[in-house]
Amino acid sequence: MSDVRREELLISVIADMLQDLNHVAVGALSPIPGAAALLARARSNGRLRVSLLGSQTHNPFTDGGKELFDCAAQGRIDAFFLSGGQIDGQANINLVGVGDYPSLDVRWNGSFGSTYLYFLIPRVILFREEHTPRVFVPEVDFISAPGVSEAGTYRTGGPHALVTGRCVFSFDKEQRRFRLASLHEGESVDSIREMTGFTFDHSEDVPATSLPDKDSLNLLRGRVADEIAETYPEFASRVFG
Amino acid sequence: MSDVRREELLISVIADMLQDLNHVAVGALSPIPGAAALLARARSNGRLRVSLLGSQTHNPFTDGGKELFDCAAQGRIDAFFLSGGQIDGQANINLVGVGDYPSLDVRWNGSFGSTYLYFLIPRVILFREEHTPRVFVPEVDFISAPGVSEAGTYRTGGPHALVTGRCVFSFDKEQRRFRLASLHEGESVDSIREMTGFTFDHSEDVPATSLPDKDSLNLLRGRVADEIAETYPEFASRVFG
Amino acid sequence: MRLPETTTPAEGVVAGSTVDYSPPMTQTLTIEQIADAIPDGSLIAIPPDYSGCAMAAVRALIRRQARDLRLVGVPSGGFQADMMIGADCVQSVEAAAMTLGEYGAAPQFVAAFKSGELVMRDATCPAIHAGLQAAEKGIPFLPLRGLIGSDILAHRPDWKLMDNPFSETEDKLVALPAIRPDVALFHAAKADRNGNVWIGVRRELMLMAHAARQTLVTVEEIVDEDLLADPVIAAGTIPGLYITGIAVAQNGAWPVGLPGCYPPDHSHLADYAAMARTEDGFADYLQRHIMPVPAAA
Amino acid sequence: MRLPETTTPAEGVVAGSTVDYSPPMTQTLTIEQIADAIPDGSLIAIPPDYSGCAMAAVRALIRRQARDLRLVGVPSGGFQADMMIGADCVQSVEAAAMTLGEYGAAPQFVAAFKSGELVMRDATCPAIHAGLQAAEKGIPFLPLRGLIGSDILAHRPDWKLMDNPFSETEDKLVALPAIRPDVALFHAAKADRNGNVWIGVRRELMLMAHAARQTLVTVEEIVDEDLLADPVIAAGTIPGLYITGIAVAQNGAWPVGLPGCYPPDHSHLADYAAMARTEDGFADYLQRHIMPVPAAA
Repeated sequence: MSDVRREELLISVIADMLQDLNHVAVGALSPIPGAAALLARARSNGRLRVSLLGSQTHNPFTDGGKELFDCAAQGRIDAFFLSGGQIDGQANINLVGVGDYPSLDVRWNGSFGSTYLYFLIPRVILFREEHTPRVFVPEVDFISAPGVSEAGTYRTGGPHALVTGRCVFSFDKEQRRFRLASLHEGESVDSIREMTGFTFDHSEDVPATSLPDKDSLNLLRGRVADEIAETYPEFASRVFG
Repeated sequence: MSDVRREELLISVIADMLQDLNHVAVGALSPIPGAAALLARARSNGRLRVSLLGSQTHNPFTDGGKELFDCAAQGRIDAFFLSGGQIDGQANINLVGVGDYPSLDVRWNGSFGSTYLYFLIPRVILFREEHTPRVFVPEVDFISAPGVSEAGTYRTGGPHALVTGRCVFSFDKEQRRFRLASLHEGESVDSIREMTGFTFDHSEDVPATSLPDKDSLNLLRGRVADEIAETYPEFASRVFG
Repeated sequence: MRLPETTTPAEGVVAGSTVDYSPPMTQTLTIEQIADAIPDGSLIAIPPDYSGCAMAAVRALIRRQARDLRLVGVPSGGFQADMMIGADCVQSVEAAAMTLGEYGAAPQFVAAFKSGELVMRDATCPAIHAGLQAAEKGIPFLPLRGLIGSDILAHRPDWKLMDNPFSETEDKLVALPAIRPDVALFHAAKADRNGNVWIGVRRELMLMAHAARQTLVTVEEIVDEDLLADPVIAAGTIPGLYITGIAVAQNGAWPVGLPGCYPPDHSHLADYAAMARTEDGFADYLQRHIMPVPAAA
Repeated sequence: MRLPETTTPAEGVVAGSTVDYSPPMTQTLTIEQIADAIPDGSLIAIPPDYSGCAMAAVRALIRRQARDLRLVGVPSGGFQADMMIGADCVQSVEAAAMTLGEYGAAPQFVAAFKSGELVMRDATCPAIHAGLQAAEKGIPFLPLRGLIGSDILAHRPDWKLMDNPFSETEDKLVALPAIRPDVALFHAAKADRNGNVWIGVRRELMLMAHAARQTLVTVEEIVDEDLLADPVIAAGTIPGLYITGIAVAQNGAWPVGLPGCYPPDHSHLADYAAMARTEDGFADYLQRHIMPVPAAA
């Protein structure tokens, strides 16, 4: 794997989760999910639409700040990305801070649209590169958006997977638990358990995270690198040179 | 009055009701109210805004069909015009038809925005040139929009006056009745009573409807005639030559 | 890696909620394909005569003998609705009014209404807009002021009086249910190869597209440049995301005209208004102006 | 003839309803007059850093020592909010987030939040938009999906759970009360002499203007042509009807930049983010970049 960069692996893993979809939206300041969406588009034979917020050329919205949210509520967005300063084992995410709200010990930026989009976009992919017990906690201090809802709550969307710098989890909505789906190079079930504050399911034999194939790597380093550079020039030059 | 046309009188009467306002809107197919609003604007020293629906140059709306209604609900429209196939003594208006709905004897176009705007625009001027008992009825067959509402109903607007081809009524919201305010040339309280299906109040001495003064006539036949011709060319050429 | 779907449908979904808007890429169609893409019984949102009417597509719908269409006038219906009603394509109309404007009453509508063949759901303009906005926002209803005490409200059992949850004293509003058209159908000046459609200030067309499951558009032309690339043009453009299919129809809004492009054909409209007053006259209009298949563009 | 007003206020008006939006003609102001037109304690809607921020007017507000402002970030707050918070102008913030974007946390916000001096009403983007849309429609609230089960909702006693009146089974929605700003404040590329302001695709600025009682705008230039006369330009224009006052401020969005006109001043923004991390650093920034009155344009 020495010739595949960590970022390229993450992009490839996420892109694989976006096949067969019609429309993926990506929030601001999200270069890896953005590149993953563009890679999935490059492989989709023109099927996939990608909306990158903050992009001049990949942002299709013309009805102001509300349009992304209305579009999600209309069911027109198949996948989106969220993250969290804390994420717990029920896929609750916390973007507000550490401690007892409102007298927090640490204050983060805030929840943005997560409190809404998590409910309405069928395939929300949680992405957080830092995989440590301070991020992946048993229970978040503040629920910016809940991972699961009580029966009877209108909810057409929710968590699909959690991609980290160490592994990939899928999320089982019935069990309300993460399940270890694959391990990045150098990781084991034990190493993941040690760095994860919540408990999770896993099979006896957890596969390694697939590396991007040659065609994908070529697309990624060529067309996708060019496309993502429009929105994230520093990221593109650092990763793709 | 031989040198003042009937249309000019009506325009002048209505324009007098629009002084001191900030914003008057006028619906489609309303040349006389439109000309009245433009005359009031010409006399307002640049204070009055006029929005003519259906006009290319006097229609300021850029947010689609809903904007007029939102604008009214925001309280940004001071005066508007409505009419009715029937209008009764409580200022209820009927734009739907004659008979028992839905099996009507006569079907008219429909209520358009009246069911909403009548509640939300402070000074709604009812304008109907035909002044006969079939128009001004004791009770409308269908209430497209009610003239008055029960206490507790949110209502910031309603009827201000009724201008006809024979006279002007003011509307008393407390009494829920029209009051004869002035008589056009050739009319008397008796002639109005004969042609009006609803009862109304009047003083012993009802004044004649004021004719436009010379300045107003000049403005009307000059600047206003030119302005209204943009939206109503046939009307302008017929009335102003 | 493709993860398995752990649950289908998603846990917690309220039964009956439909989420079927997910947009495939915009298709380029012919006028006849536009008509074929609108099944009998569809709820169709159409603009008023002064906005952008897909008259050529309406004629194709009549030629394919569409039936049981449920029209929503946004907010009123005009020539296109009257023609479809006269040609027996229409089961119901929801609109704030039905009118030919300066040409008077809509005669085929009035005839169908009085015969009882047509279900008319009389509304008021802002209620139609509010219903579409509710669909645009993915909410079941929007509350609105006004309306209370009218016979419009009295004859709409599908509209509900509700209490303002923020008022300590009694304060009623009317809750208007979302209007989710199966199809929004309109005509515009131009589209591009990504399915973006320029509509300028005619934002009711954008609202219709946001609210509808499918949006079918006819345009004067399809241009090569990306309409979203120029920020001035983009401001009046519906993204292709919302557009299901586009057909080129030059002069496609004839005879009602397209604001900014060409005016109404006044003498033709006056002819229609006169002919449509009788069954024979309307049949004659149909044979002369609607049934002949136009030459391909 | 002027008829007497028969009743004041109108019969049937619910007590407490305020209708004070009726628009006088747009005034041309200076930056300092814009600041003077915003009273202490005002509820001010401001756009995010990537939309159109009236930075020059914000500096004037700080210079006039505005106090107790209640900010609404539409939907988040950035540099302008952080500067006003640091300069003690702000009593509360309602926003989906407070952030300097790629420059990290908003340090003066974080300090004021942790000290308890600042009231933070944590929200989520669509709830802010919905509150403004409720004001735009003149309704007391808008219902919204999502939110249920979040601690955002749990800490917003002003948001109410309500039943969907159209559902036979239990179906809860969240009712968001209307947000009616006293002032919407933003910067745009151009205005005309009738008070029309071109904002292109930045429709959240139009929503702010529709929702607010007063809208104060700074622009790069005032042009002679009527922005509503050209249908292409008109599609991205807020009518003067909604605009209370306009001041020319060339480079008025500096340092956050104005999309389509000039980029962010990255090194200045990085300097601010670093300096604002300490009280001394922020005081230094204030003295160097905010307190000096700019030369008149």
